[in-house]
Amino acid sequence: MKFVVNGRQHTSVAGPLTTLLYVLREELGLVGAKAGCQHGSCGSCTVLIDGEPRRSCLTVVATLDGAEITTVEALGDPSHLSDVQVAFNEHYAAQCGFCTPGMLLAATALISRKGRPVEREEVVEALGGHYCRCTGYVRILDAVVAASRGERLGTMAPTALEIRGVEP
Amino acid sequence: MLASRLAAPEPEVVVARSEAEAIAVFGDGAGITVIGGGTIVTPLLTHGAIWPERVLMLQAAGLDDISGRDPLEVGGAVTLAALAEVAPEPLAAAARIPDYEIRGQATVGGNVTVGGDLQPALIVLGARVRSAGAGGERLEPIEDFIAAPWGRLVLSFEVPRPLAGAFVQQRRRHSHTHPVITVAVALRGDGVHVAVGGLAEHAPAVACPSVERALSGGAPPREAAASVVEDVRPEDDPLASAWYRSRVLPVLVARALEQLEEAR
Amino acid sequence: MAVHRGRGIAAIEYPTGMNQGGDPSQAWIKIKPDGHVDVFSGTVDLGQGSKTVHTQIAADMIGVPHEWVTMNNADTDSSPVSFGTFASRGTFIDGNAIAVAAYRARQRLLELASRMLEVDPEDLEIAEGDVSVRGAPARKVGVAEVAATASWTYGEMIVGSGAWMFPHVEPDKVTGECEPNAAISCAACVAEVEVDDETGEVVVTRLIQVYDVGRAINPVLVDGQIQGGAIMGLGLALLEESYPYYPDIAHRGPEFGAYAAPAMADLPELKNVVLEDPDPVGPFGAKAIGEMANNGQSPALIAAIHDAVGVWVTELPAKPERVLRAIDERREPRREGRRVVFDEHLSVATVSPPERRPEGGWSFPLVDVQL
Amino acid sequence: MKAVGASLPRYDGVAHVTAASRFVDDFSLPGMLWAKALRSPVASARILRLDTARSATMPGVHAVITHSDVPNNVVGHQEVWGIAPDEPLLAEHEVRYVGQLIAVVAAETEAQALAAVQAIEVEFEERPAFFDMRKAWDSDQPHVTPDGNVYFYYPDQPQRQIRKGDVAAAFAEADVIVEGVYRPGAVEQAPAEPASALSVAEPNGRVTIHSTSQALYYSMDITARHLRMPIGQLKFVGGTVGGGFGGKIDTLTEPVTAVIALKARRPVKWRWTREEEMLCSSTRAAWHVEIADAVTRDGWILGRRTLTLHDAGAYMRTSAYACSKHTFHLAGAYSIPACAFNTFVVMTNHVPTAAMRGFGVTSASFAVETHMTRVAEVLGMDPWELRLKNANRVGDTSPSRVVYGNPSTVTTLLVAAEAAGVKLPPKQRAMTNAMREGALLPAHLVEQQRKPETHLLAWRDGRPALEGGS
Repeated sequence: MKFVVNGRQHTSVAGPLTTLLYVLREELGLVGAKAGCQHGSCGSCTVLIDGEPRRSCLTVVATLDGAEITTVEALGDPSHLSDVQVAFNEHYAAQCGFCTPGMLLAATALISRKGRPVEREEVVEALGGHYCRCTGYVRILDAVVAASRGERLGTMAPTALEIRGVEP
Repeated sequence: MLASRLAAPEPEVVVARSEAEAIAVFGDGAGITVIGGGTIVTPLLTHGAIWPERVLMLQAAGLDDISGRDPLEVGGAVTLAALAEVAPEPLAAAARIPDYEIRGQATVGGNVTVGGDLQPALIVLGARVRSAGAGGERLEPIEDFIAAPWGRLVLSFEVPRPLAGAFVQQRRRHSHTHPVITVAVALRGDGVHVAVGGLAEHAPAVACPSVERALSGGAPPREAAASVVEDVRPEDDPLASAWYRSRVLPVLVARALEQLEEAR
Repeated sequence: MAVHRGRGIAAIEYPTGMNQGGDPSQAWIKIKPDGHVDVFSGTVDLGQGSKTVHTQIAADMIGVPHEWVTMNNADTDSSPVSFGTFASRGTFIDGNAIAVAAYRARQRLLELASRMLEVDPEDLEIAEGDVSVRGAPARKVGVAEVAATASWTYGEMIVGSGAWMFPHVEPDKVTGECEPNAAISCAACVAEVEVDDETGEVVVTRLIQVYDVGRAINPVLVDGQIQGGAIMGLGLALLEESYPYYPDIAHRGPEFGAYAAPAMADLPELKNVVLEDPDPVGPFGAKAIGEMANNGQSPALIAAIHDAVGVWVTELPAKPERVLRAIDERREPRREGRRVVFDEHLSVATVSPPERRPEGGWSFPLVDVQL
Repeated sequence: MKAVGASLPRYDGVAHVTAASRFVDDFSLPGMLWAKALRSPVASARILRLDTARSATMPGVHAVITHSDVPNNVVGHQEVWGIAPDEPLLAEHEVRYVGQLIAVVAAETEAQALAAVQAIEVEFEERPAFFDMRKAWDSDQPHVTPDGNVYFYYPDQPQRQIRKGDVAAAFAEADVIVEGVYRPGAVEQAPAEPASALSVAEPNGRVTIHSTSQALYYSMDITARHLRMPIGQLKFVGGTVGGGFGGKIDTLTEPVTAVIALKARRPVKWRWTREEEMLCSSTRAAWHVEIADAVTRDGWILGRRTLTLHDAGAYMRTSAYACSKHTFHLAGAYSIPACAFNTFVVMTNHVPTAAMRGFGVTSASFAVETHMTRVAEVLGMDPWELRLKNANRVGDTSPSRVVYGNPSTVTTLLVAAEAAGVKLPPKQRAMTNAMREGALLPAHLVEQQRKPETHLLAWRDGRPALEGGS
């Protein structure tokens, strides 16, 4: 089976029912997509297939003939981060970082699909199936909205947290 | 190492290129596993819950067409996302099946076969299912099909357009949890139709003749909805108990009927 | 349909570290010839941000820019003992161990700088990567230069090591006396809900949370713990259950489709406030935040549900069917003289009355109120 | 710029957003095998027969291990605190919960390992199981352990307890006695990353273990006990973990992969499925807490009695410690001069329960705070007022006699009220945590007061205490 991964042709030797997640991680060494549940119910394995976010754990090789696949590894590197990566970093949207790759790709697809700044409700609608146990989702929402506006603060985003000193 | 991912003999995988090929490969359904969108079967393969001998893949079988208006003709491998774009209420509820990524991949055929959220909507719309399998092709009412879906290959649905429709669902807000209860109602030429799903894990949806009778007898929605308990036999599952389902169903049916009132 | 609004409150407290002490953490620090600082600690970063917090502590303790500090916690051959990243001890106990190690590295830096500047170490200070003479800031030498001189001229390696723990205390068998000496953090939570009295569904509309963390070493990371803890607390209060028919083991949910962990759609409005009332023992005054962040929501939410629809749901989670059952049953407490007895149907006394137990055998000493 | 107090970027922020952060599952080694486990399908049974012969000859299989392959099979998670080992790594003659590990296969692919697990032959004789912890002493209930269903902290005293002040007098004096029952349920830690380990038997006799543990040294200690190796022969690699919340203190994947890697002489990776995480890994315990408060009409809590049962599941893990911690915190944020608390660790045929965020105190906070709101309701008193009045002040003592040096319950409550837009009366708004006096120091609170002392380990002159405090 032949398909394109991050711009490069790949010929998979895996069996037709092998999941794309497996091919990415074990055959190509692209370990950004994570095996969080392998039931399609956490989103940590989400990648882009022909520009659309899809669970790589639910997608078998036999359906990928000629497909173009984008993984987190192609979004940007540390010196050239994408808008979404910048926003996730500046907004502290990653805590443990395990769900982050799937969130980044789903957010990238949402923003490109809408082609305009998105509302929080739209983020919930698009990313609501992605599971995160650490953040309470607050900063993920912040980051996606900021990225959709093309914001690059160049500094860490301020927190809404109110801090009060107490006189000893 | 990679080539032999499956320890059992590699299943024979056929990617059907036409409806006819899919029907031929499916045969009487014995020993064959069908992958439409893959959202249901792939985890079963991954976790060793099934070890199929033969697998039929539908992505290139031409079963993803939507055509017509009344009735709407919906191919068995149409995705939930595509269906949501064109379907009338209550079938437009496909848009509320989570999440975006799953809707883009999961198919109507798969959803209906495993007791998914679309069953009640298709029942109240009087949809018919065209399927293949032992005894050849047949066209049958959705209720007959979902009573025994196994061994059948879903080819398409015929969905008559209602005068009005509404849909009420109770689900936990986690995007992936299965719905606790799904209620669909539709006004057709012959009156109001009511069906409920989510009575238990993978349990088929059922029509609610008691409610329909009460409505046609002139009962107000709340009163008619109360008789829904005569039409259902809910069970316990991880999401809700039989008690809760019975207790809350009249409320949800009433709410759906009230929405229908507003929609007409 | 009627949706009722309600509000509830809770005040909680939480200790830092293992409550009986005896849980050491160790750290060691080396300073490279360019003045950069390598911190070695056995702490695991689970996402809470210990790598970040610990570099901040080391940077300020030594007096170098935090960008100069690397964090090394990758394996047990290079990193010393950390009892573990649990018990809300990462910032406090591992942080103190790192502060001790950093202090000692700093002392050695000062001693070497004193030889270079010919000034008593007590008269030197370090800030922003420079060692300077107190009161005469122009007389200074860079930490990098001191470190280079140590390596290339004195043939010395600048290191500091440290360990920290609360000593172990065994509770008294009878009285339970046990002073673990752990810093106590306090917090208050206000929860606001909407309850559908026909379905029992509860929507959390707002959580207001106030935590005294002593000192927020990295405020955004503290906020991250509070945000994540809020949703986890919401989950355990209203949504999640490993055993839907507890104590029966039937119908356990094997994946997220059948186990309702909170999702993005569950997120209420959050208002978080942090108070900084420094702890005398914690690093730079810090107390714990990690665990207590999910303790206040459940009692506040249950009180809010009561405020909204007048019923008590004291078995968690307060899933729709428990709320609806409570509304249907409208149980009143038994009132007998001075006693007001709630939830009698749940008590051990009801479920396991004395006649079920062997004569002369053990029993649970019930809440046996002598009147 | 000072680093402390600044919202500096995450140390691993860029690594996380570029997926450069490496979790255990992201490491692979040449020749690496995959592990899969046979687990118990029943809650309680004797194992009559266990035969791995056919499984061991399946394609791709390099090793199958059962309890007899583990050098020291039965270990406890609290041995460092002197609690007897009770948990077999792999089941021996019996299983005590659904999902208990029985045997593990290492094969070249996950699918081969799965197939080989399905080829293991095992025969059970099911026994009645015990689930309702309230019935632990009932004569008609089966026993989970040979010693019964209740753990004994001391040979003659099963419970962890607090006895403080004159409880009988407090209840005799009370105007009202309010009783209630609180039952927080079991939940999953459910970190995004499943528990995983990758073990490598090194040529020099050491074992390298890539671990998702939250506590590398703690897990290394437990693994060393199973392997009967000094910890110096082990090297744990980790430190970057995809969430834990307490669940990754449990140490199972590490010793299992180490044993099987030593047997197969190949690196072995074991990544739990989500189903294993949900059904077989430890949960937060379910608790049963009964509280009776002796209160006065004007809202003073004179005394409190409690009974707590903790559902430990089938093995001890960290339950005894959790129950001690729970007991110390049953007065909540309040000063209660007379306390009688009894907490029992009850063994059941549920999955073993272990740590989760809030360990032992989450249940206490829920029970105590819900009860406080009820007491306020019974008294017809404002719940803010009841809390502010009884809240700990400087010099108040906890049930375990910790003297509060600077408790901030009053402050946090007042700020919370303000932030929530709740207008409290001026008298309450003026409250502080200063030592009790006047109306806030009624006779019943006098004796429990102590003068707080400077802590031995306090920071001095901007530096931490350099020596331990004992």
